[in-house]
Amino acid sequence: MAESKNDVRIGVYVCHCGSNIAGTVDVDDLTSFAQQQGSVAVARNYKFMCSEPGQALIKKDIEELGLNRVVVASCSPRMHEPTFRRVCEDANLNPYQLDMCNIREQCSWVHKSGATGKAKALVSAAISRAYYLQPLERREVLVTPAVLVVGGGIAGIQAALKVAEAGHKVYLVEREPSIGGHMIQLDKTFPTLDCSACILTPKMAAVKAHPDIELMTYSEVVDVQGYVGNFRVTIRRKPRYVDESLCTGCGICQEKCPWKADSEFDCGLGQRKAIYTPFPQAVPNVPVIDPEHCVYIQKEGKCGACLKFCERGAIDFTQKEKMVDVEVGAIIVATGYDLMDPSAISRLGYKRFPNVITSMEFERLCNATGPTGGHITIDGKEPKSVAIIHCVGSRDEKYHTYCSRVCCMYALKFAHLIGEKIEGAQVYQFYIDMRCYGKGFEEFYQRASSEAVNFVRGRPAQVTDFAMTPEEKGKLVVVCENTLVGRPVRVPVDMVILCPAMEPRADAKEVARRFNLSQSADGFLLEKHAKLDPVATANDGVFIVGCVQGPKDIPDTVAQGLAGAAEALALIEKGRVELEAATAFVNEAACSGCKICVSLCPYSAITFSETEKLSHINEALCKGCGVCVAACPAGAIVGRHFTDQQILAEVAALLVDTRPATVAV
Amino acid sequence: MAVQALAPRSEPVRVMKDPLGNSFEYCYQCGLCTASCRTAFAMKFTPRQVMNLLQLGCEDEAAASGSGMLCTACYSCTFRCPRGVAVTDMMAAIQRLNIHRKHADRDIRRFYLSFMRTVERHGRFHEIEFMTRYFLPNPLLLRAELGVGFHLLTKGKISLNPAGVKNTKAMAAMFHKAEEIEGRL
Amino acid sequence: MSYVYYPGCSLTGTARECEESIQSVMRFLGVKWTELEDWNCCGAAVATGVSYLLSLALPARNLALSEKTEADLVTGCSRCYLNLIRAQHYIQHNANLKRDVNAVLAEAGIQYAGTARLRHLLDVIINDVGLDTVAEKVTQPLSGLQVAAYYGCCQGMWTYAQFDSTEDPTCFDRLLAALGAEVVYYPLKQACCGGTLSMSKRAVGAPLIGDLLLAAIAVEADCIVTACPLCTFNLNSFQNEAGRAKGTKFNMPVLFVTQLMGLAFGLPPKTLGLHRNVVPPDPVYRKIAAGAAASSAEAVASGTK
Amino acid sequence: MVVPSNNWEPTIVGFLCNWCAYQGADLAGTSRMTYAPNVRIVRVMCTGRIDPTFVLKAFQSGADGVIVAGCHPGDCHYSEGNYKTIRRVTLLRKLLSQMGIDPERFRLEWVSAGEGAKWAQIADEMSAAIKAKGPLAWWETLKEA
Repeated sequence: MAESKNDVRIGVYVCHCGSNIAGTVDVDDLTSFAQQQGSVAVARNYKFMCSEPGQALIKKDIEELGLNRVVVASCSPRMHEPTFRRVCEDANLNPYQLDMCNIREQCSWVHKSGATGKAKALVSAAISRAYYLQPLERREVLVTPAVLVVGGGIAGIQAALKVAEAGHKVYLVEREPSIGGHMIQLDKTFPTLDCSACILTPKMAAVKAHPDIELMTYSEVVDVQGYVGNFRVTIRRKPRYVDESLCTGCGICQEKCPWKADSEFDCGLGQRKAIYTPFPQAVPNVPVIDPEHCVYIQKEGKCGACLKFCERGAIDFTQKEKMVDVEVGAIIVATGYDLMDPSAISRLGYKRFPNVITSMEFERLCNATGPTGGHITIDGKEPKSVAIIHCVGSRDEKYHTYCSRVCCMYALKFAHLIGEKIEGAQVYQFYIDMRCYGKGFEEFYQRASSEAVNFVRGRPAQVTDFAMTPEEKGKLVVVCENTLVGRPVRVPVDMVILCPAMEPRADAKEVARRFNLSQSADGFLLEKHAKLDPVATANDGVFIVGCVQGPKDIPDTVAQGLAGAAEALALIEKGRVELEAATAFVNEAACSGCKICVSLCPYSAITFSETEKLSHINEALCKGCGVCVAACPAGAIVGRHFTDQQILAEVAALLVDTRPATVAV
Repeated sequence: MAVQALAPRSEPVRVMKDPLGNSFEYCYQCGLCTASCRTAFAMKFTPRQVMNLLQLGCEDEAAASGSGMLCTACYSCTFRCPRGVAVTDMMAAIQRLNIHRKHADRDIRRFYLSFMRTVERHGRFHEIEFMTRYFLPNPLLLRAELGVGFHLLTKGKISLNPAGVKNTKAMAAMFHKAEEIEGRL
Repeated sequence: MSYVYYPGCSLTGTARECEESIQSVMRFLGVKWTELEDWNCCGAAVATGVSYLLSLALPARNLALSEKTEADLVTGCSRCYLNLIRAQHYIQHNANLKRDVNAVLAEAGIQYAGTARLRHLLDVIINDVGLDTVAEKVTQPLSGLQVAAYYGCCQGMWTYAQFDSTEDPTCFDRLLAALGAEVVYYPLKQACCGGTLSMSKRAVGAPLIGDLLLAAIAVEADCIVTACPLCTFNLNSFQNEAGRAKGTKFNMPVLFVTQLMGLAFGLPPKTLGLHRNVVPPDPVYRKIAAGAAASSAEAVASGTK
Repeated sequence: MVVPSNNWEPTIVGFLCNWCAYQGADLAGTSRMTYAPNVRIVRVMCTGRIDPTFVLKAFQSGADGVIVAGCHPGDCHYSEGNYKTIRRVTLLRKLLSQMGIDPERFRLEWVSAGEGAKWAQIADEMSAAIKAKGPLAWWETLKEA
């Protein structure tokens, strides 16, 4: 280091954060403690260091007192490191000469006593580290002007359309044969009761028609390499056995195919053929062949009805799985949710009694394109009384602690639809709390309340076919407490609709790993900040929108889709992205050529030169994890911004109060 | 009707803080416990209402209702509770309050205490001794049991002199120690 | 595998028929055990209502005694099992409780370490002996006999949690099917029988028993098979009272699980305590005999073909 | 020999990775969970950066215990840094026993960004465990040697 000891001038800034820090930590004591530390030129405290006057304070000191290191003791660096780095830059100080000391999230907020003592140790550590901080150079690279959207539900559709509207290339990848997601399965949407398909299909068609959107259905992302601005994504395209470029969507193949299977789209309530489009408005309107049920595939060449009847010759049994690589600057993950299988709660009788169904099954029964043509019937019988059980698997620590947010509202919608379709039907809502928090929701609740719906406040324990009275014979009996009266009740009905929890996709963990994201405790993917950064993630350039982040209704999902598009567009429109400055480099004089580092690097950023017998680090590829730094037996690799010197000084100072004063370490 | 002021919340009895699950504070009044309970129909306050009374500090009112005495400890409520409340243990706690604070119907109270007394004396249940203790103060009770008693006797299912534990003194000492540690509620 | 057997108070008294059948059947299956030396009452359903500490210390004494033997502690009574496992569980999760319980046990000169291995009779039969072995030993298949498998309450909740599903256990069904019986769908298989309320609060207890019997009749069961001595006692002893509560008359045979197993193994009814059942199991005998006759007739018929 | 006073509190150094454990600790803060103030955190980008000398330095400088906390195996922000940590920690434990430090004074934990409660629990448990063990005062040992 060129600076001599006297050249280092550190400014320490202790933030009160209102009473968030000052309420627990004695900020005056902390400031005078900081003032006494070596090389500290100035120590101050202020109500809100991140405010304009707070920032100005630091700027002024840098300029007037010639500070060349800044320590801000405030919130987590994850909150305001960018803010204070900018302050340094504005005052012509290299932003990497700043150290943040976390005395809020990891001190004042979590300790009732002993917070000031701990804060002193943390500040002393930060000062010691700051002493060794060095200016780093920020590098920029160009951003690939294309976006990958993963998941073709309403969130992904909305994001893809918006990015494409701005004139950028979008790759939209969907696992199923058609886009549309859960929303296309719904009948009506609350609280306005507009038809779900009617409002969604125009958007689906727009996706298909847009020249900048490359739609890849029946496909999955299998690998993601690279970093913000420059991702390289590998997509597996499963064989459809139908040539998309030749198929006209005439449907003759489906008509002629003799083999049937349960329709996934209709939740198994209806059937489809072995060659099928999941629903009439599918996008793309190109069928797929389900190899498990196709006799041509299973029995090597027997059948072939579709082959015979397709005039365009679009059927192609020679298709194989294909891997496609695309390059994008940003990724929007919109993989949605799964509906919980309520058979896990066996006492509610799902799968034991055919007339106990899930909410999604009811959506299909109610829908004019559904298996019953929109007639609410099971085995041809129309129910005269229906129980709707809320919170199945939600708000229950045995299953999911969270509230699924949409069930109260769609349960009200169901009651309305049943009332509309079945004359004189009795509907019972078994609820715990009615949560009607959105725009127009309470009004809808009011409307539904006037429509002869019976509200029973209580969580049912059981759906049974054991009749205790003649009225219960042949019925399903919902066993519950009417908690508002404080009396156990038995309600005999003809049909029970369960409102199962919206839960993380079964493969949420793999998705999180593939895109280098985290999951929150409930299993949904974790956003960067719950309030202020709701679609960004810890992995720069990857955004999460819709129910992959947590249960949401359609308006919220759409809003998030648009937010994800805005984030991706901001990145692409800027055209450049800053790379990690805290990379590693090899001190060639010390390198012994042992090659240990080469195999350790997860980014293959280290190469070994056989002629020089030295390792080299490609800093464009280095992410600064420091694995090689810790592993180098010669200590020849330096990890910028987290050097051995910096960390060891930090550790020693962190513990300065734990030893008797006489002990020199 | 007079509006009753709620009692200030007191420190709940120690044993309600159960190690297995959450205490009644966690209850959010969904009523799944009541719905799972086979005897709730006969209770003055359903299990859910008992949790609410405990939350509001009205444990005496909960105990006096006798609802706890109808709990069969089948554990359905505890196993199902979506908030992990150890409902069965809460019900047992008000059962104890009911018995020790003498809210209970004298016969039921005697049923519990006679049972425990025979166990204290012999280390095991002793039918004849229990029956003597239970029925003697109120022979009317016996009339209802004649049918069952007849069967039991004729089918050879009541032993007149069952075995007990070897060291009955040590058993009694255990009972005393428990009372010393716990105190009576 | 070595076992010590904890009979509990009911099995040595009011549920003597259960005990007799357990011993006969387990001997027949070749399971050897010794009785837990100097066992005491587990506190039944009563101790929790009198003393929290005793409700744990009483079963803990038995657990501590079994620890000395280093064998698996087996019990055939669901209430005993419940109390034992509850004590084990609570003490394991709370150091203060363990201290208090051991202070009580110290009065009897013993300590509970927490190493006891507790097993339910059904667990031993199904998982140690095995259903294949059980099926092999059947000499008198129960074909044609329609049985309602009544799991009982704490059975379903605590016991089955250890080796089967909590909410929807099936092991009992599988055991009875291995005997050749036809297990009918029994909607109240896990509904509580009312426990001691049959005695302490007859007006509440009797209708509960009535529902269990009505449900068995509704599904055309020839008998109810139980896995708990208290359920067996309640369902057998209070059919008159239950009948009055429900405005009907009941005569439903109720057999303890090992009683039915014994019949399928061809053991004499007397060794299974069947003569002590309050409701005589004669219809069950007749059904088994009819089933046997039918199947031998079938065998003859297929032989002549 | 350092004789602990009655109100002696242990000091523990936590090396937390930036992406999971450090965020988890932040979450404990935003959720206002309360835990023992004995753990002092050093942020590193990845637990793979942790050189065993950092841990020794901490003990030498007066720490009574050290926690290394990172992403769950398989969830590493840098793909596999934490696997390298696992390997390194095995050696480190041996080294610690050779140096006369009870290896239980060192812990490796996995804390995801969503596991604020887990972090608080670990901090409490570790503080209690180290408090029970008493002061390490390794510098004394070093002085004697």
